[in-house]
Amino acid sequence: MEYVLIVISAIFVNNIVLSQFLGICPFLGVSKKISTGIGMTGAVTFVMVIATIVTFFIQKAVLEPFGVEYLQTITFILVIASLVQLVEIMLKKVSPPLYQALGVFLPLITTNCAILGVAILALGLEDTNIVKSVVFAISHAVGFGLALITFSGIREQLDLMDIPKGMKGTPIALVVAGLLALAFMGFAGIV
Amino acid sequence: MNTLTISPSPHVHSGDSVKKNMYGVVIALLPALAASLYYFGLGALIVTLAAVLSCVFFEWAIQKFLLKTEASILDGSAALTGLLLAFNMPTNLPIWIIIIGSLVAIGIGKMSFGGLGNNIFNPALVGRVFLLISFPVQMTLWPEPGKNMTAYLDATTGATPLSVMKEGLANGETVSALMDKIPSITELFYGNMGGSAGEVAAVALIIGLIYMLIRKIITWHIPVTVIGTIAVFTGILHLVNPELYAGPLFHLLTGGVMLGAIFMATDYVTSPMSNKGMVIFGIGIGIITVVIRVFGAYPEGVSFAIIIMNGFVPLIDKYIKPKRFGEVAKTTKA
Amino acid sequence: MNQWNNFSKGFFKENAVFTLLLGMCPTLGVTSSAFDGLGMGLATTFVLVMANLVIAIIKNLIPDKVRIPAFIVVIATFVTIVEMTMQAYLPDLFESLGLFIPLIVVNCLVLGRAEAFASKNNIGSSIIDGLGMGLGFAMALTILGAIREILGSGKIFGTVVFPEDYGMLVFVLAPGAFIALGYLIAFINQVKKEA
Amino acid sequence: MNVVLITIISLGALGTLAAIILYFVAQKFKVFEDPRIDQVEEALPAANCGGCGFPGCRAFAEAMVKADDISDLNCPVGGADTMSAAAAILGKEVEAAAPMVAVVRCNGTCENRPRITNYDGATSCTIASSLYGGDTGCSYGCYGLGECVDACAFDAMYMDEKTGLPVIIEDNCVSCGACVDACPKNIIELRKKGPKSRRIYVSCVNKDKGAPAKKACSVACISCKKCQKACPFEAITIDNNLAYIDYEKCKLCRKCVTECPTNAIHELNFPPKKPKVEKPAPEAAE
Amino acid sequence: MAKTESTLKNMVLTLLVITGVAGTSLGFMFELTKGPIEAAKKAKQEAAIKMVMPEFDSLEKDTTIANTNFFRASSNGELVGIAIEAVSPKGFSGNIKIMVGFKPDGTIINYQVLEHKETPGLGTKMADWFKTDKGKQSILGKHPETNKLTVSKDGGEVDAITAATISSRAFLDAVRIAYETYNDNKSNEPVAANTSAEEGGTE
Amino acid sequence: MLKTFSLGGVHPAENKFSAGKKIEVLPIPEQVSVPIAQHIGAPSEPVVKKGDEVKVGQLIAKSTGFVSANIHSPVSGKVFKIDDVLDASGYKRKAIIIKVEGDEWNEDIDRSDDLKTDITLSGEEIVKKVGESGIVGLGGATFPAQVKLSVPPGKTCDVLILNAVECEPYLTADHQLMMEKGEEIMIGTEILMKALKVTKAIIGIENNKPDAIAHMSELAQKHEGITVESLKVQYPQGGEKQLIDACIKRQIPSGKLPIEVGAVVQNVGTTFAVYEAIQKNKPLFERVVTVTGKSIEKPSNFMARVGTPVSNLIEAAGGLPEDTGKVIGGGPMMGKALSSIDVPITKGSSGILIMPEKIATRKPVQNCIRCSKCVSVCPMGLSPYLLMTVSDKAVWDRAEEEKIMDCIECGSCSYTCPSSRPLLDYIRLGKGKVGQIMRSRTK
Ligand SMILES: Cc1cc2nc3c(=O)[nH]c(=O)nc-3n(C[C@H](O)[C@H](O)[C@H](O)COP(=O)(O)O)c2cc1C
Ligand SMILES: Cc1cc2nc3c(=O)[nH]c(=O)nc-3n(C[C@H](O)[C@H](O)[C@H](O)COP(=O)(O)O)c2cc1C
Ligand SMILES: Cc1cc2nc3c(=O)[nH]c(=O)nc-3n(C[C@H](O)[C@H](O)[C@H](O)COP(=O)(O)O)c2cc1C
Ligand SMILES: Cc1cc2nc3c(=O)[nH]c(=O)nc-3n(C[C@H](O)[C@H](O)[C@H](O)CO)c2cc1C
Ligand code: SF4
Ligand code: SF4
Ligand code: SF4
Ligand code: SF4
Ligand code: FES
Repeated sequence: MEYVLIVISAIFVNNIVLSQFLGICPFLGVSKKISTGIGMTGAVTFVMVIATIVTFFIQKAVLEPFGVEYLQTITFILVIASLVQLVEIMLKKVSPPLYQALGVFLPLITTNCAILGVAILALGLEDTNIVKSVVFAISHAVGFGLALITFSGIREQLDLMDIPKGMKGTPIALVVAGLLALAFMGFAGIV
Repeated sequence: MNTLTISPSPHVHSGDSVKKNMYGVVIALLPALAASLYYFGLGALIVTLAAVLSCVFFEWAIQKFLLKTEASILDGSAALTGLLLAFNMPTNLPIWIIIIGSLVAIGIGKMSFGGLGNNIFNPALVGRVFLLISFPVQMTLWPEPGKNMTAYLDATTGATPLSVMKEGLANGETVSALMDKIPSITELFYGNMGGSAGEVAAVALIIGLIYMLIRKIITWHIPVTVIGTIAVFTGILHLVNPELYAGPLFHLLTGGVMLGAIFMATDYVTSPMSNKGMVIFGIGIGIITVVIRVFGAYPEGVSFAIIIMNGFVPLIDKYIKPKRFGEVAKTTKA
Repeated sequence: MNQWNNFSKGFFKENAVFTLLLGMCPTLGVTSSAFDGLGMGLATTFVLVMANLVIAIIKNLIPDKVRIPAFIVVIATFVTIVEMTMQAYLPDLFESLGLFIPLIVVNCLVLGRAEAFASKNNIGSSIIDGLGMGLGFAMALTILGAIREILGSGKIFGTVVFPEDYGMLVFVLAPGAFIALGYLIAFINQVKKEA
Repeated sequence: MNVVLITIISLGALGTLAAIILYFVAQKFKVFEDPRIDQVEEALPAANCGGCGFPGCRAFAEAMVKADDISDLNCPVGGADTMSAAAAILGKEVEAAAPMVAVVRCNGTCENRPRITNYDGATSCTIASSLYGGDTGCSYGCYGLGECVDACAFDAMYMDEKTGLPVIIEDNCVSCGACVDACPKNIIELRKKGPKSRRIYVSCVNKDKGAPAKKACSVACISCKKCQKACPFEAITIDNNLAYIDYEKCKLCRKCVTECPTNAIHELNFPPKKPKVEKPAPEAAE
Repeated sequence: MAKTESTLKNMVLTLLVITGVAGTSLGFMFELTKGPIEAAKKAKQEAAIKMVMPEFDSLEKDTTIANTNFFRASSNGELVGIAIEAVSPKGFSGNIKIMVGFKPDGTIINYQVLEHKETPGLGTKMADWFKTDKGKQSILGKHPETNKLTVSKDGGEVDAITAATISSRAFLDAVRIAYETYNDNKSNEPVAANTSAEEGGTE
Repeated sequence: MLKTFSLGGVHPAENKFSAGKKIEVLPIPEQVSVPIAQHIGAPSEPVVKKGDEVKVGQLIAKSTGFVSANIHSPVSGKVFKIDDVLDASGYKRKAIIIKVEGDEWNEDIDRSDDLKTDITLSGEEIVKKVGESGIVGLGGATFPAQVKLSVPPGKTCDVLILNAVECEPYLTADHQLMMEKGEEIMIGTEILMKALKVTKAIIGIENNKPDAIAHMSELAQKHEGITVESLKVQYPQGGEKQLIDACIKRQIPSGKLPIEVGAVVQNVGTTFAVYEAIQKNKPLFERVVTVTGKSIEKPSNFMARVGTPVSNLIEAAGGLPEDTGKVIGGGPMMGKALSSIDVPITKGSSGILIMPEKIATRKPVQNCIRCSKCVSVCPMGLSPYLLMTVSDKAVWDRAEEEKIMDCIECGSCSYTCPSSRPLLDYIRLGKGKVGQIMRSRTK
């Protein structure tokens, strides 16, 4: 049950983009087409889960035992940055098609607040453990994907419509995001 | 010789028009308006007029001064948005809030996207949800039906059956005990309960539905699937634990289910294009409505459910296509 | 490059928020009041300037393959310094900015400037660029914060303008952030076109 | 001091670890990608208009990097400057392509060409052209529905309300050719921008014989061949009842202009003609 | 400007140096701010205590009670108030942590909201709501034994924050917990010596 | 329940003013201009030259390929010139212009009215003869008939369907033809059945022609294998794919021809022409043309020679009314607006419709309100609103994905749209572009 709540909370109630304001840049940046939205979701899920696992162990094995929790930010981001680069280099070689699909998004991920945010938030869970953290990370990635893909669907449709000149592009995208967030507030209080 | 006109075929037209459809819906809403006046009196009148007039005004003003396009307020869609917005608000709402709601509905919900036909979210519901979150106090004070017909702002207020149910269940009371605190099912059917202006009288709304179906303004897909899904879902919950979950009739007749399913989910602009898509859309609305009502913080979830599903419409339209001619035989793709 | 241009571009022409759309998370997340926006903006400015400075100094010493990790360590260091300082001396602000302080690290703006500007330019320009960009960012956040504060709760920098009951709560919450920014950008685009 | 030490050690260790891992992975998974593609792309105008014949600037950049001989490749938007900049990156040479500009070869204004039918379909020249030859007796001329204007991504065209014909704003035109492709009637042509942007062209595409052509439109080319005879450089050919001036051969002497009985030959950017003074000089040098 | 090449030695060295420098400066910074951070935290708690208590000259933390902070304040050796931290998990979005000050007889002196994640504009109003003397809002001066401190919707005598019944319930739930803690422990008396506020403040 | 097709459809006002009007033989004009491109496929090649004397029924232009058709002189007289004239396409195209002198027919044409029932030719000979006689589909598409009759190897045909639906409002040519030439059509059907080697033929007639249904059913009893199917009045019942779907419940897959499901569809007019060609040796040079309209004096059905100017027909029907706004060649749903009434009648002209100015002009276009009415009426199950948008914005790959090429251009979508959007205009545009792209890809 606890896991179910984590999942629902992460996807709907506390959606990482629409209510926690994390990962907004890619949300706005790579949502012009559904296909890129899907690619980005894949890349984010991948990195988010791995990053959460690695940072979990760093926290538990290094930072906490030595009492240097204040290094959280710097160590986590170092790990994430290296990880992203690692994945990028490897993917390019191992699976060029996958790299074609995800590659362009990877560099963006380093500076995606959602990854670092989720890694830090995962440690704040009650009685946290590794399984819970992973579930937490996956659910947030799904929530990110849900928001991103829905949003890119809307934007694809808006592309075919005649939006007033002043609102074209970013402004209307932000308004749509706002209305989407407004809609998602309906899920408030479920968990 | 006459100057001949040249245009591509077809050379005839059905004569259907946007106006006809919009005013058709307005006519279908008249029974509900009558019921509203009957139950809430003056307040209903003021709220309806304020919303309709300000919606039409904002549409005109925005088109004229901001977009600098030809004004199209005569097509009736802005008036309809106003009417439906009014139907979604308590009848003792201060006028300044109604005006904000209309501005949001028309300005943010509709004109920002380029006006009729371009908006992603149902404008009236954007207005309503915006108000609900902005002014939770005013938006959840419900005048009691049949009382203080001539009072407007200082009407006596009561609770809606849904909020009685939500509160009661939160305090550990049982469904059967709570059912005694609310009007009987027949009364609910005729609309004798607290609630938004236009949502109370199920019977009036159903008359509107029949009218729209006969005039072919809408098809059955969305209303039937929304209502059906809610009935089935709440039915199952009720069977699982009748004391914790109220039955389907209660859920169908209270709150905005009827108004939403018949008039708001069916909004052309914000609903899917294919029949299959509409069915999915309707089921989605049904499920989300029940989830919010039963598990969420809000006693009522129809508005949220509809605008959430509005957000999914582009995806539905992209992936759910109408049945194509010759598709059956096309299993082996050439 | 003309240093004044270099400095002023961050306010309008290349404003991080309004035109480059960088650093959107803090832009939306911590602007429920003008004061929070200003605080966040200044914290970011500090990091931006310091990071630009250091990176401009060491840019040639860093091998390509570890460029990003190295830059990020530099940035993270300053972020952590800000974090600790704020915690010590401005605990209230620290609390209301919450998670977004460590997240300055991943603010695309900071790394973006480091990559795009500081790693190619000299120290002086880099500092000015950082300062301009940072203050532009702070300005944007403050404006957005002020708009949201006034619409949402009738206050500006905590001063009551009209009674709170007339405020539109949405603007304090997530949806209002997006919507307010959307129209703000539309407005600025319009002004820019006419200018 | 303890904390400081731990900090340094743990951070240092992490950094070293990251560096080592990154190094080995980078070694093992090395892939080569031509960095010049990026550089060339950066040099291009990023208009992604397709005027070069490739789907977007990046594709063009790739093509440039791959091609041994880039003489047939040209970015009309960026013009010679861009091309030489891009070529410099690749260490190749370009010949400067002659600057071109679009011209509308129809002068069938409402006055010159009486309307005999009335079009009531969608505003698209292609749609109209699938229906009929046009509102006038000339089935070659412009529909005036502005498909070319819509196609122009550089604001270099507009529809003249009075004449019902498109007009090209020379200064904006980058000769991308989008309008040429858009026009279903092949009315628009890219022509060499002569010296001082001067040019002469036959502003008609009517291939009917003289009489019906003239009947349909008072400024039609009636293939009287006078211009052909007048041209000292054999720049004018007459094919299918229509005169055409080859811009490679034309020396802008303007002899043909005065010859044309229907004023179908247009000249652009010449100084106003002094009445009746004939200039024998082949080059309009001034 | 020759860039350093990406050889193993260079890479490791660069990162090592950078992290080293970063570590050193951070370490010192940490040492530097450690004190002020603690002080800031303590100041906050003290401010809260002062807020919910009458004038006092000595404060003592009862360390025998697990899981919560429990302070006794006395003036001139006489117990004047008890401040108790309590957490209710029933908030709209997560825990609500408050500090309540009781008179020795159990009457509520004042309260302070310490931590919560409630919605701005709704739940956040609890910071002042229950102190405001308007309608039946205020709980100050009430006694949980004699006054029914639940929201009026649930039959109590406190007006809930408009449109934030959930937060109000949670808040009152926390008050109840605080009172129970008070009840369970008030007898642990007597308190003693003149521990100064500074010393007793934190662990 | 009457049979009908499975998706979409509309029901425009029928307005069959000329129903029941006897087919009148139109007087021969003084001059005819016979376009050399009257059919789908390659234009024919003239075999006469200026000054040649021709007789009625004499070959004047030769088929130039498999998908092409012979053209025979509709009149006797002298070839005046071969020149570009404005035709129904709205463009000037090559035509053979003949000055009429008398009415002298080729001797081998049997001009008697006798019914000739026995079919002496073999299947192959029939197909050949149909080709020689220049018969093209008279249902509107003018597709050379012998091509349809030559079933490609590997495919089999098991049923012939006669298209007697006449689902276009106003038009009554096929209806009247059935009433007057029912017997001939029956024999024509048998000829086609023999050519196709099938034993079954279905005549599909819309239910708004009860007299024709009764008449044809009665006649059909005497002919083995022929049945009459009465169909619901629903446009486009006469669309080939819809008709096959309605009659035998088989749907032609996207991009395929009727033969894929074992059916061949011919119009009743075509069938009559086949009868005349095979039994009477008379090539196709005249046809029934309905001249009709709300304000026309005398809505009529004429038997007119190909090449006759449209103005002659209009004159014969009482002249061009004052309020004329549009003259349409064909019906109101699929017909083509003519830019001049001097254009000649061709083999494909099933009707001339005169529309008053008031209804001829379109209403102003409004935004699409996504009412999905166009989707629900599209008989091909397409999304017209989307096809229009992607065509307008030139997103060709999306248009192809959305199967724009499946559109049969029936116009139901434009007819229905409450926002009066010119859906089909743009879809045609898109079809043209996508078709080009697809062809260039296969190259
Ligand atoms: C975005 C959002 C935030 C909310 N925040 C709170 C909150 O902070 N505290 C609260 O008690 N209820 C909150 N609610 C719940 C509703 O306001 C709910 O109607 C209310 O708690 C119960 O209604 P009542 O107080 O009018 O009886 C929130 C709802 C939403 C959608
Ligand atoms: C929308 C549509 C409607 C049609 N309606 C008719 C019709 O009413 N009668 C008819 O004979 N052909 C009609 N056709 C043409 C038929 O599809 C088909 O081409 C014809 O029946 C084939 O016979 P033919 O080759 O003998 O003309 C229609 C076509 C379309 C696309
Ligand atoms: C390129 C092409 C090839 C065709 N080939 C055949 C064929 O082999 N057999 C056949 O029965 N019909 C064939 N047809 C005819 C079509 O099936 C159809 O009858 C004709 O296009 C007119 O139909 P419509 O009026 O419904 O559009 C062909 C049509 C086209 C355009
Ligand atoms: C059946 C039907 C239902 C409608 N429902 C709504 C509605 O719920 N809210 C609304 O603002 N407009 C509604 N409209 C009006 C119109 O579609 C609306 O103003 C557009 O969404 C604005 O672009 C409806 C129209 C029709 C025909
Ligand atoms: S006028 Fe034609 S050639 Fe010139 S820029 Fe515009 S589209 Fe391109
Ligand atoms: S030039 Fe061609 S494309 Fe342009 S308006 Fe004329 S016909 Fe249309
Ligand atoms: S014209 Fe094409 S898209 Fe429109 S209804 Fe007919 S088949 Fe469908
Ligand atoms: S019928 Fe017209 S308004 Fe309705 S969906 Fe189709 S195009 Fe849009
Ligand atoms: S600031 Fe860019 S993703 Fe958060």
